[in-house]
Amino acid sequence: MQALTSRSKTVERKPMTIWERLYIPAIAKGMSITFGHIFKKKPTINYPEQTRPFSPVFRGLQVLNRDEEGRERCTACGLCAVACPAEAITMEAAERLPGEENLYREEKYAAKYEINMLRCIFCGLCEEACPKDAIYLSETFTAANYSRQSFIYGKKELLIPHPKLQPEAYEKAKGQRVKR
Amino acid sequence: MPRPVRFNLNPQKADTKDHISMVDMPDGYSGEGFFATKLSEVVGLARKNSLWPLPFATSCCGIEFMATMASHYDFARFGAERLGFSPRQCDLLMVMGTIAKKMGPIVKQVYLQMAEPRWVMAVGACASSGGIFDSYSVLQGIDQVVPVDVYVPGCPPRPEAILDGFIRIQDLVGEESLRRRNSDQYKALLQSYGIQ
Amino acid sequence: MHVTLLAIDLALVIEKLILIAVIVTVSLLVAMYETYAERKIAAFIQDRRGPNRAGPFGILQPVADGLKLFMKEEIVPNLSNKFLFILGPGLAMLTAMMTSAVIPWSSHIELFGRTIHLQIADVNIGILYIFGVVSMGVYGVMIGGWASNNKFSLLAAIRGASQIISYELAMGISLIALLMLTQSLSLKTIVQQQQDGLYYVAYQPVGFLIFLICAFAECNRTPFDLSEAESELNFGYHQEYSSMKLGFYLFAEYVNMFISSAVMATLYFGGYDIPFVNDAAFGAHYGQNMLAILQGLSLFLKVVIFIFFFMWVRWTIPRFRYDQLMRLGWKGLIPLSLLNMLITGFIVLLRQYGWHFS
Amino acid sequence: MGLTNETIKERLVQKFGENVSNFETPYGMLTFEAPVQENLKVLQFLFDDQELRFQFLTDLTAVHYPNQPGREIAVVYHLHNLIDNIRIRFKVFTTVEKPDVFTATKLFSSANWMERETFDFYGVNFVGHPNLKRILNVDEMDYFPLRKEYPLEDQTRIDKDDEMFGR
Amino acid sequence: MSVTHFLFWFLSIVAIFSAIMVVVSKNPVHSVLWLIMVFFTISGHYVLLNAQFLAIVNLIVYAGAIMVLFLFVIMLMNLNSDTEPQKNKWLKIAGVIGGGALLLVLVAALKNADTKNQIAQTGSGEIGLIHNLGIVLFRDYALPFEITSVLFLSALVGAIVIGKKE
Amino acid sequence: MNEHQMNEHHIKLPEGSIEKTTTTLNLGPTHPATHGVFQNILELDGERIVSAEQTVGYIHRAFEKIAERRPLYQITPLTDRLNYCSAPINNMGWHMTCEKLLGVNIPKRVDYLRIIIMELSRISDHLICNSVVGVDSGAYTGFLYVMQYRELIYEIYEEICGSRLTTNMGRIGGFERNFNSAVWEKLDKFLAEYPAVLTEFQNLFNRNRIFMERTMGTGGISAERALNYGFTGPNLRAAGVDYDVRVHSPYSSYEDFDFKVPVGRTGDNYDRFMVRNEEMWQSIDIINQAYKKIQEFKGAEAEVYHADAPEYYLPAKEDVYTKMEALIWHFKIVMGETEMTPGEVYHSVEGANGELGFYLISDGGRAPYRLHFRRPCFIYYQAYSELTKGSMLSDAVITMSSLNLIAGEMDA
Amino acid sequence: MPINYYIFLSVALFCIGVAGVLTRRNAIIIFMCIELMLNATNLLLVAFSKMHYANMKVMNPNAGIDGQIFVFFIMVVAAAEVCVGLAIIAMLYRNTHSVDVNFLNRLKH
Repeated sequence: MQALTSRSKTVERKPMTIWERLYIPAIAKGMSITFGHIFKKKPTINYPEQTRPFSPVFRGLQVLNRDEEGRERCTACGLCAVACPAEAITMEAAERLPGEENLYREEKYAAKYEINMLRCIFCGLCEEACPKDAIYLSETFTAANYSRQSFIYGKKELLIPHPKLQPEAYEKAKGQRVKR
Repeated sequence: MPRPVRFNLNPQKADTKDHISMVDMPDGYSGEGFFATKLSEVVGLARKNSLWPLPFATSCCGIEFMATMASHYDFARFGAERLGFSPRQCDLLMVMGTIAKKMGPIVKQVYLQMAEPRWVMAVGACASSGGIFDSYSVLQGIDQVVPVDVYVPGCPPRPEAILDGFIRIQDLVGEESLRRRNSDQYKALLQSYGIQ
Repeated sequence: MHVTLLAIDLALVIEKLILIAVIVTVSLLVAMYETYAERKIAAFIQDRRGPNRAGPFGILQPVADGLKLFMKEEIVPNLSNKFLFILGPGLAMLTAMMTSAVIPWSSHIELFGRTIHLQIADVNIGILYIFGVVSMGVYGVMIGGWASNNKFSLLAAIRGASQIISYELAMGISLIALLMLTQSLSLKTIVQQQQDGLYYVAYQPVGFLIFLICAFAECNRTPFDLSEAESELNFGYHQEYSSMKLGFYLFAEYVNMFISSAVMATLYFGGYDIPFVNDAAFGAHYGQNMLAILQGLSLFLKVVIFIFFFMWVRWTIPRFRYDQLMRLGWKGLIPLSLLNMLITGFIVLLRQYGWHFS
Repeated sequence: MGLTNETIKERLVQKFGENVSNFETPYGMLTFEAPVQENLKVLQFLFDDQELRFQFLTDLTAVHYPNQPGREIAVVYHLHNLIDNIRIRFKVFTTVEKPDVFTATKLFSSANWMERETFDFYGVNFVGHPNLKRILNVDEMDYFPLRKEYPLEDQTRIDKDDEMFGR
Repeated sequence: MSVTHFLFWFLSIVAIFSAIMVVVSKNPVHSVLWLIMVFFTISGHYVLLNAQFLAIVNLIVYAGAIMVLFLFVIMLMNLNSDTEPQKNKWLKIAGVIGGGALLLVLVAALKNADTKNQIAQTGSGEIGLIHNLGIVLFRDYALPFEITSVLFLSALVGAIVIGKKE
Repeated sequence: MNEHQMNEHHIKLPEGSIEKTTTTLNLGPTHPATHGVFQNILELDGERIVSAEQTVGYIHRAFEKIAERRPLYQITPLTDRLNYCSAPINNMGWHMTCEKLLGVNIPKRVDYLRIIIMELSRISDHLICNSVVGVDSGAYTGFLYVMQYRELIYEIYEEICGSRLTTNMGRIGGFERNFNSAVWEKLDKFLAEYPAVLTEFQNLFNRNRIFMERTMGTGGISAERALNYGFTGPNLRAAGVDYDVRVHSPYSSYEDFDFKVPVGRTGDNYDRFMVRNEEMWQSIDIINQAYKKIQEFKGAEAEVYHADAPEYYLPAKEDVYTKMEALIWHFKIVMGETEMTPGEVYHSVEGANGELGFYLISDGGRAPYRLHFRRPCFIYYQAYSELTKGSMLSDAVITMSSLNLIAGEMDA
Repeated sequence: MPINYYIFLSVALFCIGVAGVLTRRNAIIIFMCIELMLNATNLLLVAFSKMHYANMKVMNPNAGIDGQIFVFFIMVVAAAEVCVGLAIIAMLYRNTHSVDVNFLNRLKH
């Protein structure tokens, strides 16, 4: 086959020298490499006790957002459900009744909002699709569990702590952001 | 866009009580008795620290499992070493990745060849539920062919999530009574999958 | 000096029985902790931490494994020959343990007015005995692999058997060269000969190397682990085994490793001799029992070093292919050991005729 | 680079005349079609011709156009001339009732599995193929899943109505 | 009964039983294993007779090498009890009777031989030890020893030539 | 059964039938050597392979059918799962295909950012492949050494897109966010530390006689056969053909970079191994060049991370909340109702194991009319039986891993 | 031990071997029975050598050693014989797919 480009570079393929045919040198070299590693610092993370910081943009468990006054931001427009490639999101919209203005930010809200965490592929498209800053993915992964039912996360599991009513939990959920 | 909070504080708590139904006490007896309970506990402790996994890794999750085994996460810390592809020798079937309909019978076959006690962990969206692949060729969750003990969501789950699922399995193993595998519920469970 | 096998003396029987029990227990314990060491060394070599959750630093890991294996379901495949299937691991374990009989674990201790030799049997054919038992070791692999009624197992059994037989030859010939120097087959004598002068490894470096390589092959360790190559044959001959039968196979491998390390230490590295110390003088000063304990520890240390070496090699180099393995055995090691034997014989002859080096 | 889309077109027309038609160059790639019986002749010509030398089969697939009666299934070949570095696309159309196309396995070993895949998906019957059977799907499957009339999901599925919601 | 006697009887009974099992086992692999058992017991007898070198060589050569070869061949041919060729029942009985008759004749012939007071010395005697055997072997029997190596070589060549595929 | 019949039974065998002298060995689908899921039915004569028959499709997931139901931006999760070892290359390839169809012009800086990502994922893919060759030849340790540095690559991905393996990275028109300082720091760390590790890895294997003998002369293929079998990528280059999509049809400004195309001579496992190693070195080189070029951008240009294509690229979140026009675009894009150009387009990128092609037919609808992936693995795996014929069982295992077969890509 | 014991044991083993040769049709088993017979002889030889030794040791410390040397040579011959014999059986098996001696008697087929 003729050369197609002028950039080719043939890789090394020397025949073995007599020295190399003895097996010993390469083995000794390899063994010195592996022996050196015994004394190296181990990069292992002792997982349950130690954790590794996730990146600030990590796409983990979904969270439903509230605004500063603790009202749910979701208006049940359905864009997240449309954008979801796994079709894992379902919601039922409801009209806000008078007197619920402190609960919901817009006139419409999601009466039921469920994400099937087993279907979800954590692609982040729902977060991108949301025009109301109502859903985003947090820096934590979804915990494993024993039954399929427990993976249907409803509003109870998804909503963040109320900034006014549960300030400590809210602060905790904010976490200590490491300055980069 | 910065996120207002980083972690959700009310995720589902996994409780082994949801899963294992302990053998009901027979009438007139008060449980397994002290010695048997202690034995159960010790054996549970031994088993949970020596779960040899059979990685049934078909796709992406298998690559993430490699990361779990590798130096950064070191699966071996939990005693889960000696990955074997021989079902006879393994305790934990870790199904990682999409199981197509063509593959389904093979998963079942592998499960059947495993020696009791055996556990199954469905890692990743595809193995647990089919994930995005709601198509003509993909099995929608391996629990259609084998009973699953722990589901690990994520596509693929991070190594931390796989380890988390593994710890859930360990909890389960540690609490399991020695009698469970002979109980009628367990037999009924297997029966529902057409096993035995 | 040889102890007649049939001179029955009740105290001697009890003494030997206790010794056997102790040695078997120690071998099993060592094998148990070899599994732990294997995991830990692998972990350290691979920048990991290894098992650390069962007990402090994971030292209860082997116990957990053992208990789990005991409590696991026994599966005997339907089609296989049940008797042979069960016999296989038993044979493997038996032959692995039998070798320990002739190894001198230390000199003697004096207890209750008796002189107790820390060796089960000082037969004057010690090396031949080891050789005989090792040649028997192939049955565990063969029968287990065949009875599993599985093509992978069968392939592994055939690979393993032919490998062990082939490497036995080179091993034997390399030993002959050693025997020319020692002029005795008794391991105890060989150790005693090394107490004063140099270790035999200094006289027989090539022979030692060949013996070492063959020991790797006989123990089925990487790079000769073709019969249980997990990436090709999926654990090979013990693929169909579950529960404690599998445990026996795994244990047998580690016991084998322990025993062959002990043999190598005995033959080439002075056995229980404490290096750089005049043992006799030491014994005179501190008492025989103290000396015996230290000597036992010295042998143990040598064994540990060998075991570490076994593991170190395992986690470093790739394994051979079947034909390359055979080529190395037949075309590499056997001619080399023959040459070694001839040269040794030549030198021994020269020395007999009064010619000395320098 | 001497070879251009125009020269290829000229050579083809010169050789096959009316039989090659519908020349287009969408996004710079010469595309043309030929009658279904002629496909092997065209491929052979493209392969053997000293000037054209399209000796690398990049891709082979099919497309289903249910709205074009008589030309429902298009088999698309992507060919590559590695020396002059030029790609062409070549299509043949066939009917859905009798989707017989001559196999290119004699010319390209790589066509073997690609044709099997195409058969698996669209039921294109590659005449002369050494081993034309399903490759990706189970052998028992009795329809050609990528044809437009078949839905994405398996119709025999009963697990749709389990407790899993969302569909 | 001394320990020696006890061991002798034990080994003899095991030997005969195993030998019978070699003949009657349906499965060739079982036969091989029983034969190995016979070799072990015979080695035990050698040890009793203080022929230690022969005892161990018997194990190495027979149990360690020859029987492995047998096992190897059987495994390669995948012989088991199903593929075992069976002889006619009458022929079998004839075979057993033939063997038995031979036994009878030999026993009868040897019964009166003048061996009553002869004993085979067990437990002691230096001739079975490797040192003595070696000296005799390499001094008096040096030529036969060398000839055996030629025999081996020819056997090796023969086996390779026969075993080679065309 | 009388005597006569019995004799008959035994005499019958040899006369008529030619006895079978080979053994059938079923490798897979759960065999450790078939890392993903495929099955090889080997006919063995002793340890020699007489013939091999491959079965694929054990994780067929109907990508092409699913793609016909999804708007363009939702296809990225699918391409992620094609070759999951180097998901970003697939993502970028798909986005470039869409951009080609829609006629979006990409700024240079985005091109360079893409090149960094693509070369990183090429490294991570080759690294897995080569270390797995090591694992399959029995040396597990080298695998874990290099895996630590793959973890670094994953951290870089995570900083860019928030995910490790199936990244869903990039958007039509560019990236979803600019690279932050953590990315550059980690990239610096990677570039500084990785060469030493790669050298160490090579020292463990390259000149080790055991490894050389295991790989040299096994699984070889000539250039002609390789081309006929549709080999591309490192496997073709190992056979001696210097075909590289990055050089032949440069995309994403690869023409601005100076790099070599490593080729082998015999196409055997050793050549494949060496070509992959060399490609990793070249990739490091390319990343370094791209890094330099990116640092040359100044001012507003240095912040560009997506094309100016409001029809296809989602507007910034702040604008969505405040500006009506942005909200409309946002809705249109998410619902998949933007204008699609009808037409057909073939675009290929140099995937980690060959020419990864996207054949996209659009009829102007929301989703592709037809999307076909040219999946290199699928095409060259059919040569496996030819590659292994006459070699030994152990060679077959190594050949399988050195071909870098990714089941997800193969079975679509 | 009285030499009689050894004689009768050897004879018994030998006759079992003979019976085996006569009753079995599997060439390999027959071969094994021959080995059994050889071993019976070996045992007898060793016993005789020790008998000789017991009688003559005063005169000749090496009395009877020839018997053991003989056993050694028998083993050598047996090993060589097995080597060739098994090769022949394997070859016959390859050609005829049987190890049945009743079938193997037709050397041409």
